[in-house]
Amino acid sequence: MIENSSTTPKTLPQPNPKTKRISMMTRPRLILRTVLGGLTLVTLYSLLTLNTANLKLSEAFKSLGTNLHSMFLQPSVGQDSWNLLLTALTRSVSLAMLTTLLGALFAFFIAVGAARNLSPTWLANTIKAVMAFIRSIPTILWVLIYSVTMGLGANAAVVGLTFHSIAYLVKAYSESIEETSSDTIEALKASGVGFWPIVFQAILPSIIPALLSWTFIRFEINFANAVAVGAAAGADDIGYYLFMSGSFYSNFHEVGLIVYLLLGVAVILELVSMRLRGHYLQKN
Amino acid sequence: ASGTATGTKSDSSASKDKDKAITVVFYPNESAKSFSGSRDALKKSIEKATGKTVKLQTTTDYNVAIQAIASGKAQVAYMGANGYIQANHISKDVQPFAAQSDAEGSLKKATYNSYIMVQQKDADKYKDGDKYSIKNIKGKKMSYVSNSSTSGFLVPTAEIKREFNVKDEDKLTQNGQFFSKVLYGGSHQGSAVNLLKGDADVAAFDDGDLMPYLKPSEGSWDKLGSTFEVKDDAEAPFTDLKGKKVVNIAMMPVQQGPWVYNTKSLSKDDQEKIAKEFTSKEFASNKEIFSQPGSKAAKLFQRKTDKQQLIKVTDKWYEPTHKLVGY
Amino acid sequence: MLKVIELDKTYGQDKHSLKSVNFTAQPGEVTAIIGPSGAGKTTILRSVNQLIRDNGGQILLDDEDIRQANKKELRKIRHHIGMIFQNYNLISPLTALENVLHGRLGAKSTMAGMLGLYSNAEKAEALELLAEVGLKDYAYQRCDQLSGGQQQRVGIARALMQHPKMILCDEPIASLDPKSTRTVMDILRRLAKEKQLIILINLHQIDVAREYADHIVGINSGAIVFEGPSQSVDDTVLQKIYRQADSTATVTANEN
Amino acid sequence: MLKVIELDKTYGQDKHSLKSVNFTAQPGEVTAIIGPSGAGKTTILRSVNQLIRDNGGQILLDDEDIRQANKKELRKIRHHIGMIFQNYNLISPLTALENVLHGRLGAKSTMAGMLGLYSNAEKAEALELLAEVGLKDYAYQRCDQLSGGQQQRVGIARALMQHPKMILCDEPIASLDPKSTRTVMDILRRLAKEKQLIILINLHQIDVAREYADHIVGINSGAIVFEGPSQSVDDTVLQKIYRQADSTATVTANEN
Amino acid sequence: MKTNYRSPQQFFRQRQLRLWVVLIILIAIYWLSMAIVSFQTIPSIVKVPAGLVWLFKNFVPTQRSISYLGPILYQLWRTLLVAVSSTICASFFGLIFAILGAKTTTPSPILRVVIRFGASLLRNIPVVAWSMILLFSFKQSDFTGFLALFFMTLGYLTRAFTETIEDLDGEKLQALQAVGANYFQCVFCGVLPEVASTLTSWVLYMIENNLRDATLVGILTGTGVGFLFDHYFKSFRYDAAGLIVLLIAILVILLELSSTQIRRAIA
Ligand SMILES: Nc1ncnc2c1ncn2[C@@H]1O[C@H](COP(=O)(O)OP(=O)(O)OP(=O)(O)O)[C@@H](O)[C@H]1O
Ligand SMILES: Nc1ncnc2c1ncn2[C@@H]1O[C@H](COP(=O)(O)OP(=O)(O)OP(=O)(O)O)[C@@H](O)[C@H]1O
Ligand SMILES: [Mg+2]
Ligand SMILES: [Mg+2]
Repeated sequence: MIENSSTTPKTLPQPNPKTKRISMMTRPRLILRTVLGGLTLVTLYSLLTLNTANLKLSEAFKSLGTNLHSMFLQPSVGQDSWNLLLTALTRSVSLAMLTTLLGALFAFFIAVGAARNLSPTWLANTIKAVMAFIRSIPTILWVLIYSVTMGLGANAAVVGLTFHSIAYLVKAYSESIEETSSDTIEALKASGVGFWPIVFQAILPSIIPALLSWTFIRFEINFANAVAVGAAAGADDIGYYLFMSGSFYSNFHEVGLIVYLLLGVAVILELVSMRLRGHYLQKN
Repeated sequence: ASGTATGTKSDSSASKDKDKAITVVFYPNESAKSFSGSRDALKKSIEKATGKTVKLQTTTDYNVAIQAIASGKAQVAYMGANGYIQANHISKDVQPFAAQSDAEGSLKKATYNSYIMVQQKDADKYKDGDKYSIKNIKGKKMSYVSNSSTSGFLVPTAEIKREFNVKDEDKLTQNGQFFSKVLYGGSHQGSAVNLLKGDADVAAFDDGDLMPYLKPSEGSWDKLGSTFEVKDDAEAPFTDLKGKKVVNIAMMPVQQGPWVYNTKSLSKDDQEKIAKEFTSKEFASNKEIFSQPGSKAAKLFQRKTDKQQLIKVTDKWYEPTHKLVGY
Repeated sequence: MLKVIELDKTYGQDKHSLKSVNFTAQPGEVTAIIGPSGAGKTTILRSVNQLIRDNGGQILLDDEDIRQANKKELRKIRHHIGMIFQNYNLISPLTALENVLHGRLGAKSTMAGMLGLYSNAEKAEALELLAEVGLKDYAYQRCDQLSGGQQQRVGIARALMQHPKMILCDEPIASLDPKSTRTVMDILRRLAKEKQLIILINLHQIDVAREYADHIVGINSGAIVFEGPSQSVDDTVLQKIYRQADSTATVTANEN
Repeated sequence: MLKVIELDKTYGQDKHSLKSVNFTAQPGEVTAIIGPSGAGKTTILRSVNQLIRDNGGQILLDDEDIRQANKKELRKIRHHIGMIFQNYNLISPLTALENVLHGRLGAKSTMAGMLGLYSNAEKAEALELLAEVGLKDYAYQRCDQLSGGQQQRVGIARALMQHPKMILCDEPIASLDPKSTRTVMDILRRLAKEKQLIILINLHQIDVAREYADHIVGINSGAIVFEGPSQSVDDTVLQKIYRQADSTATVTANEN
Repeated sequence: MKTNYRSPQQFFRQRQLRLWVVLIILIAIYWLSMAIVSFQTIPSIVKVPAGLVWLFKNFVPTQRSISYLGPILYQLWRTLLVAVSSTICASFFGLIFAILGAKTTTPSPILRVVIRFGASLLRNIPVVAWSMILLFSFKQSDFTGFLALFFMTLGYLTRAFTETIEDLDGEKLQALQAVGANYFQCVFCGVLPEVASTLTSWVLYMIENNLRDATLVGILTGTGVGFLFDHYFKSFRYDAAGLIVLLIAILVILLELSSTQIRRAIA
């Protein structure tokens, strides 16, 4: 029923339109559908076998309502003070800044090595595999490692978090680099320009909007990570208060307030990123 | 000769460390919460005692805290009993020097309570004669706090292991082995909520964390078989659970967590100075660190009587917890 | 003088794209390579500055064989060969001026190149070249805001900035409208004469080739089938060059 | 018959792009609109099928004013107007066949269209149309694997699939090489004759316009400056149409 | 942009000035952040290799850890299932939101703002808050883990899909409009086929991502390889924890490889 068409048109069935059913399936389409279908099947299977702990949905949603209510409609500073929380928030933002800036700096140079249109395939593949490996080591482990080797504190937090930042950005940056047209690169190569000048004079200006966009996404993730595990390294940031009010006091009101603070930062971030992106894109 | 040579060498590098700031690490276990006021006062008094600058470090990760004190990157720490045993296991340099005394100012009852509780309506099922026991909890749904908690995990599992003579702790933590289902509440409150909502049949948690939400309606916090009721003014997540009752079918004393130092990275001199300062009467009357009798202000330590204070302890005193952990 | 001798190129195992190609291009002249699609025009051009490595032969630029150059020498040689592309291949977010200055990058140290440090003299020269191609007023415009013809002229200025001995053009007017086509071809012809450059240019438009080129090389299926002055290109020659299924139609069409 | 009467269009506040445009296009004829860049050629074409809303005038297709149609009627009318673009605008990951079938979307229910349910007859017709434009063997090829000329022919087949009364072409050959240009223009001319379509086509290439169009409309700065049979387009007319800074050069150049 | 400069010198001076301003701002931000959290750049970077050594010393799987392989593999499988199903469900809703929220295809600009804001909200609620919101209401189960991953993934995919759709050439949609197709037809016959391969690679990436996030979510679910990791980690069985990390890494790399293959096959 399904007729595959390979890229050589000669092998195509000669359609006899009036009698035979005309199929429009092609090989890539078939693969795409197989993949999606397979994933859907896996999804169905896992949804059906999902352990729901005899959940009564009506009850669950009712309790969800109460919890959300006390979290988001009655936020309060709890046992901590505004002063304390805001200072801690600043520390979290600073952590995210540091990890993002460091990550972006290192990632750019590594990404040049990981881009297929600039580097030999073996190097690009090796770097990509190493980065995938780094990404699969949980952040908390990185933080542990560095709080043991250099003591608790911001140093450990920043270094621990920067690993994932680099690994993620290398993937993103190198894909952006791979998207720059090879013709443009070739144009400079043809006039005898060396490797690094090409990277800085040709590739960098062309991909700045993409870099900006990725870096801001990562900033957002870094901020979330700083909150989630920065406190574990003893960076004494807002994550500590979130952890305390959440895991130790189950104080929904304070958690609500902290979530509001975090969302506030996220919104500001999104606005800044939209402005900057707009600034660059409008010139196109 | 070479041994002494390396010895002096490591000594000199260690002494260089010793001149530097003293790092104090807090892991927020059941007994040490986030009281920045108390922490600052602590810092001041250590600085006063040693004449050195003190750096306070908080961490939310159990492993990080233990590795920090065990590796000597931190010199002083306040930990739960279980955490201390782990740190001591990794490095014998970690030694306890002070813990909170009982109301009499002694170590005799320097404990708080960990419970195994069930809902009141099911309580009869757990009666062995006219006394409550945990004999019937096998095959039930169990809720712990988290697997790093002393009172919400270590002590209850030890009790169960003893009662049922189970060797492998992993049996108690996996679904469908000893228990039909194992839950983790994430916090003491969470574990209690698991029980109150009926998601778990049996739950473990401690007294201090539930006091704001539960009140003994029969018996008291110190009596086995007491009944506890959710207070009328209980906050979320207990708001929907008002009036529900639970019964403790087992009550285990948990040793107060110790203050420890790393004897390698903290000079003898400083060790003595800090220990002396902490166990002094003046220290216990510091209003920033101890909430004074009758006062409601939340501080790092609660003081029920004037006699209560920090008191000197050694590794030996933690023998019972050593036994529980198995090393 | 550029002399290509017995140049051979096979893609992959046995796809013969160039077979013993021989031709010459003189300074001061525009040499056009014409031929049907897939004949090997692009392949020749890219072999000349070794963007693709050929399989044998000689490419003599002023009697020096480009093919013998090592990597560093090659960069130096390339610096003296300008190249102009069908799709301009400018760095679009940069200004025309900066793109022209890119022509100097090959002559700079890595560091200066990376940071884009140009001397005042270079900047002045770039402006002058832009004026020369009629883009004085557009020097500070982003390249993606220029029309195709303007972009192509920036490309020419960039090539000139290299102080080239030779300029290679791969279908430089394919994406241009008739007006821009004339402007660009006029400039190229003028430059060849004025600066005594070797200009080698791939073209599809036979009429343009006949009007602007001094010397024409015809290629079909990787082999040179004609070489001579543009006046001598007549219908028989064209039929030989475009000898293919419906080549006659194409050729006569362009004769209108 | 398409009759455009007093069509007006201003972009933004006062940028007058079309000023009282009047012209007619007959079925069975190719009508070419020529004029310098920015004259308003694209604006006219897009107004005709109301992809942009004009500011006044009438557009009568078979005496029915397209401008009066409501949204639903407009969809119906558009369904009978094919459009061909400079950049083809095919859905690139889809096969040629599917892109051609898109021509039927306007005639289908939302649901059937969404799910791409086409009858066998439609599929057979699409294949036939592909054969008609010489792409029989490429029906199952992804569009981005086709050459420019081939893609443009898919675009034509898509337009034909609409059973159009009229086909609008916005510089359909600008990105094509000479050979593909001829193929595409030949097909368009043949279709106009055979199916009695109105073919309205924006062109930059004057020679192509003169060769293929029956009727020529010249536009400059938003105003029609010439309308008449293609034979009557001579140098004076062209100078009028391309009246601008250096238009004379351009025009005579194309006269060679 | 100003297009008239008196001389190239002036132009380049302005260029350089802008570059310097940006650089100085970045450096200032960096210094300020360093001061706020008291971070020391050089001493920290110097210690990076020491940390890697520590990692390999402590977390290399040992003979003993092999005995845990059985439960680990089983939980890894469960986690993969949750990662896949949450991603697929999230991508289904994410696609709908993205179509409604992308500049080129949105039916109303207000909806666009609402969706953008909503997605940002989902992305930025911290894990601890998710765990509180969900754990107390939905109990500890696979389903809760599924929900947490679902919401976080939904936030990311909505954003990613929106940007992909916005990058699409608007003229192609006009071509379908010109044919007389209506909104839904334009979306299904035009937008979706065009973005399918990009979206697929995003979906595959998010599966990989969710697999890694399982460590966080494991605490919510009380099952899965993430929980097991937490368990071994907290009971100081680093070799077993290391084995889990290794297995996850292998799975992630396999996923990335097959993702590349699939992308190439459907491109
Ligand atoms: N990278 C490549 N790999 C394999 N074969 C190639 C490659 N590049 C070109 N070819 C083949 O080499 C031959 C010559 O190609 P070339 O691009 O030089 O032709 P051309 O004359 O420039 O054509 P056009 O006018 O279409 O640009 C063609 O048959 C082409 O298919
Ligand atoms: N969206 C728009 N907004 C404002 N002005 C526009 C817009 N589109 C076109 N114009 C202006 O309207 C005029 C006519 O443009 P149009 O695109 O119709 O010209 P054209 O004849 O098609 O030119 P070309 O040959 O370059 O395609 C031009 O001056 C152009 O700048
Ligand atoms: Mg070519
Ligand atoms: Mg136009």
